[in-house]
Amino acid sequence: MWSMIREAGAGLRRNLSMVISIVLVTFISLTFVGAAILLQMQINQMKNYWYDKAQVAVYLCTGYEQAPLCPDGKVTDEQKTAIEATLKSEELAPLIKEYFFEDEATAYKNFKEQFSGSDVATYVEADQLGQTFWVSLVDPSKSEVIAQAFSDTAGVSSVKDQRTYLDQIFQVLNGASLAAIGVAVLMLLCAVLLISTTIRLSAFARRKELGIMRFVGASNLYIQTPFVLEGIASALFGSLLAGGALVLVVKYFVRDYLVTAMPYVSFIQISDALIVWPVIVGFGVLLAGFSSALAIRRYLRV
Amino acid sequence: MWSMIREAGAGLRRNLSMVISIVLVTFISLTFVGAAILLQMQINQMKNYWYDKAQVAVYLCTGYEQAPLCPDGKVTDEQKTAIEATLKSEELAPLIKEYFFEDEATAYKNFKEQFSGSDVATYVEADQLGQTFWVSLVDPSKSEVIAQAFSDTAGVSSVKDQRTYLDQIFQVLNGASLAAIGVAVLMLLCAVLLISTTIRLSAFARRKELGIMRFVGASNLYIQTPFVLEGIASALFGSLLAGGALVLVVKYFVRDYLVTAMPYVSFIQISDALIVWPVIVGFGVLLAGFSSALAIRRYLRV
Amino acid sequence: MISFSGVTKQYRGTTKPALDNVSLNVDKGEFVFLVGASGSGKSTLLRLALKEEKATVGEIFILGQDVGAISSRKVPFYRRKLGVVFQDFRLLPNKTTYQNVAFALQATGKSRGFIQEAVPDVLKLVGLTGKEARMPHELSGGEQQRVALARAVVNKPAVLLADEPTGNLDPMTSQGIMALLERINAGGTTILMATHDTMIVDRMNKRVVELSAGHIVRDDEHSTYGGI
Amino acid sequence: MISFSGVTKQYRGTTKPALDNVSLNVDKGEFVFLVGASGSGKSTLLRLALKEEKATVGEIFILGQDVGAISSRKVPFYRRKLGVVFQDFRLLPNKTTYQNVAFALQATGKSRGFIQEAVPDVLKLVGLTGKEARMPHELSGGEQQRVALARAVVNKPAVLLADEPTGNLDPMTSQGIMALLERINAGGTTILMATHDTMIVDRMNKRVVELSAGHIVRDDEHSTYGGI
Ligand SMILES: Nc1ncnc2c1ncn2[C@@H]1O[C@H](COP(=O)(O)OP(=O)(O)OP(=O)(O)O)[C@@H](O)[C@H]1O
Ligand SMILES: Nc1ncnc2c1ncn2[C@@H]1O[C@H](COP(=O)(O)OP(=O)(O)OP(=O)(O)O)[C@@H](O)[C@H]1O
Ligand SMILES: [Mg+2]
Ligand SMILES: [Mg+2]
Repeated sequence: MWSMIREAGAGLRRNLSMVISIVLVTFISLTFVGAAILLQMQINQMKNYWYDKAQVAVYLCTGYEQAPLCPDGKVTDEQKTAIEATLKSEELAPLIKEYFFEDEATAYKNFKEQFSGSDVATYVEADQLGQTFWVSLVDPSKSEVIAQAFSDTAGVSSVKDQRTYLDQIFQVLNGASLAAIGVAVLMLLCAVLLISTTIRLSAFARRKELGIMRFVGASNLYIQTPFVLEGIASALFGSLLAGGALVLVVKYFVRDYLVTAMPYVSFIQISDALIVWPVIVGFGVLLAGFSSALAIRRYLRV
Repeated sequence: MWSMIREAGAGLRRNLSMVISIVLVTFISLTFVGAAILLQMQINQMKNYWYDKAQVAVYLCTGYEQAPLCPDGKVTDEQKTAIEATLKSEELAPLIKEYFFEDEATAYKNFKEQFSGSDVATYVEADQLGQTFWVSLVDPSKSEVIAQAFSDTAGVSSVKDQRTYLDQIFQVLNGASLAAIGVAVLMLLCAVLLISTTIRLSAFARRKELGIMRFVGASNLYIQTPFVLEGIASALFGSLLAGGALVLVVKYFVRDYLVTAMPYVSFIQISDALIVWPVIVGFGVLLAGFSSALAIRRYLRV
Repeated sequence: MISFSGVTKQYRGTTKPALDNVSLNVDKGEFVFLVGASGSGKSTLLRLALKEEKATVGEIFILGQDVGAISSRKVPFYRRKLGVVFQDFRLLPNKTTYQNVAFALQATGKSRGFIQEAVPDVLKLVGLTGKEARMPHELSGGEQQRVALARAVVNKPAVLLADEPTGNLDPMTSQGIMALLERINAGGTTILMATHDTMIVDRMNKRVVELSAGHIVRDDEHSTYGGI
Repeated sequence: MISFSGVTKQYRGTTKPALDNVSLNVDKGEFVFLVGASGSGKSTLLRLALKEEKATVGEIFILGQDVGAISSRKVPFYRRKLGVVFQDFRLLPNKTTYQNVAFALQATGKSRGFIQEAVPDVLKLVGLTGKEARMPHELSGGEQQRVALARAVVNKPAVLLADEPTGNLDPMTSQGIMALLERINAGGTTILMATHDTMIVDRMNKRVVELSAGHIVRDDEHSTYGGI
């Protein structure tokens, strides 16, 4: 076993520039694989945090709306009672998990918090924000029903499903992770090609020794193991680097920068990156093992 | 010449998996180089568009401000005259290129345009936005002076330099282009290593022929050119792909998606990507030419 | 021990078979010379016995095993039962005498303890005691071939295949190698040796099988190179 | 034409010089045999003349040029003035007779028109007219050496260096190659030929320079291999 590791080490030194290339390519490819995984984790995190909390807002008229929305001005108490009755109606009640009423004061408090530091906060007054029924649905994807139910109701200015905002963000994040996967797939293809070329070069350099091994009856496993180890070792180094890079990105970019810049968004933790690290390393090692085993098997088949 | 191109083609076929790797690695690396260039172009575009237009806003009191800002309520005409006098004073006048006064109606119109489609637009009324002195400075980095001059002036709610918003965006974009350059540098290093390894493999496969060339007195140029062509050809293909990828990204992501999603930002054009294309291809070809020339020279030196 | 029946071998891309309907039986403990002009098929016959090549037609039984039927996974285990020596020694240039022999045992998975016992024994057998630490280039041709022989017999194979083992050696040195082979044969190992060397065949007075263009044209007990 | 004065060549990593203080003068139009045991330094002397290796000590003047002083950039231009033939022909296996000869001209930047004139001429000189389209493996050894000779002389070099050009050929075929070399020599080309072949040296009755362990031990006009 020890002699096999030594053989593998000698092989790596022989093809140094190839090995550096493999390390770099696996590093980049697995970093992108990891980035894609982390982006998906981020999406899930945001979904968990926001998606189920995402409610349908039934905005009531404030009196400040543009012409066609609220012809009767500010919502009256009768209108409010009617709206609440609709929410409790046979038609809608089974769809609704719960709803609550937000009055103007609470809305203003939330708004101030959300936009603190922005100019908008200084322009807006409590009575402009108006009152809202926040509706949580049993099946959050059925928001259309609520929108239709209140489309012509007096005193309702508009119905908004918060999920539509989130879906846009998720779309962008999904696009980014697809792009990362695209780069990763190309680079992984490249890594496989490089690993198999390196293994063949290594086998070619040792062809005399391999010939001797074969006629003294060395088993295929004994012959092939150093080559597979060689492939794995170079990929291992690249994948360790990739995992490290991801942890650093999460630490310095996500936790230190983004978390400060966007305090209201829930971001992935360093612990998430630490989970991804072994996944990536395992993936890189498996990939390298398979491609070098395949390459050496094809080379040694006579 | 023709025979040299044929030799180069034969060399490429011989090391197909290496050539594919080179194509992929140059493709990825130059795509990232190009992305970094395009990000810088985008930053410049935004700087050109916004940075010189960026003004210092002297917001006058609307009467809606929070407690400590405007103890006297809405700005009075006398206060306005005093403020304008300060702007024209000996102290400030030499620093100011020009200034203009924006009244409530204009501000409301601009605000509506900027936030059309957003909920905020429905909350805000004309008299809330208030009046503003927009000040263009001779040296836009000297906004501190204005801020100090009006720090205690009655009727002024706040002084804001628009550039502070922009600088944040630029910082993020710069960070992204640095990351792209980082990936690109690693991949370019990888490309150089792969090109020189491939050239050496190619020379090794043709060592007999090279020996014959040398004793019949073929010039070094004649011997080396096919190898350099070989290196260039594989990198050329990768860099053409990279240029194409950038044009597609600019067309479908920037022009079709971002321009619609952020109509108020000025984005780079497809023509910018078309300028970057030849730059990238030239860069890739030069890099490949140099690294293969170096590799073959070192290999042929006895 | 070794039995070829109706064996034909045609290399891909050639028109004439290298071996043509060859049948041959070698009993346990025999010493057989394989002679014939260059290209007559001697090496091909040995290569088939080693399962380095597959016979096109015919059956080969060695040590009771149907060589054609051995799966490629089992080939290494089969080869461990054979010893092989070549004209060009095939030693690893960067390993000492001791390591070259030990290497064959390591590669077949023998324990360290076994190796430490077996290698000095076999080096003593071939007369290389004291030269364990020499590299191949520090040995004469005859000594290198002794190392190769030591490697071939360290596993105590029942059959030894030798392809012109004296081809690169001068007559005096060849003599020494032949004496060694005779000793190994006397120990019970069946030996099949291809050679060009008239003198050796004539002196040894063993069974001689002559090939010509892939056919066996002569098979005599206690014969000489040219004799009938 | 060719002048070695006090030339010593010691290969790196060796203890004994391959050539030791060799001085030799060859005049224009001469035909000189270089003989000597294997390892005596014949090939080394030719390699120095070709500037494939650099002399450790001493000066070499060929065609009026100080070979040691030629910059590596100028070496190809120097080599174009020499013709070279080797024992193993060194033809490109995937090129026809015509292409093998034309290749040498292309590689030295000759025009297409010149190549189309010169190649058939030289092939006629070496007696290969009609075999222009054959690949090397479709030619006999003697014919392959003729192709190599054609390639060596197509540039009309003033000096032809030959390293055992008949080493791989049977006596009959060698005869033909020697006749050809004599014809080329008669055309004014100076020939320096290393050989082992006693018969050829004896028949030709030319100047013979004998090397032994890197020293010139004999230099006789109109001599034979063993003669004094
Ligand atoms: N791998 C191969 N592919 C094609 N033909 C081969 C191969 N090996 C041998 N041959 C051919 O098979 C024939 C027998 O070759 P073999 O090597 O068995 O002869 P040999 O008796 O060992 O000759 P020698 O005395 O020169 O070693 C020859 O014609 C040879 O050219
Ligand atoms: N590249 C080399 N490196 C080290 N030693 C060398 C090299 N080439 C030749 N020698 C040594 O130099 C000496 C002279 O070799 P050379 O090839 O000139 O002999 P030769 O007369 O041509 O022999 P032959 O008749 O076998 O061709 C020999 O001892 C040889 O081992
Ligand atoms: Mg043979
Ligand atoms: Mg020689």
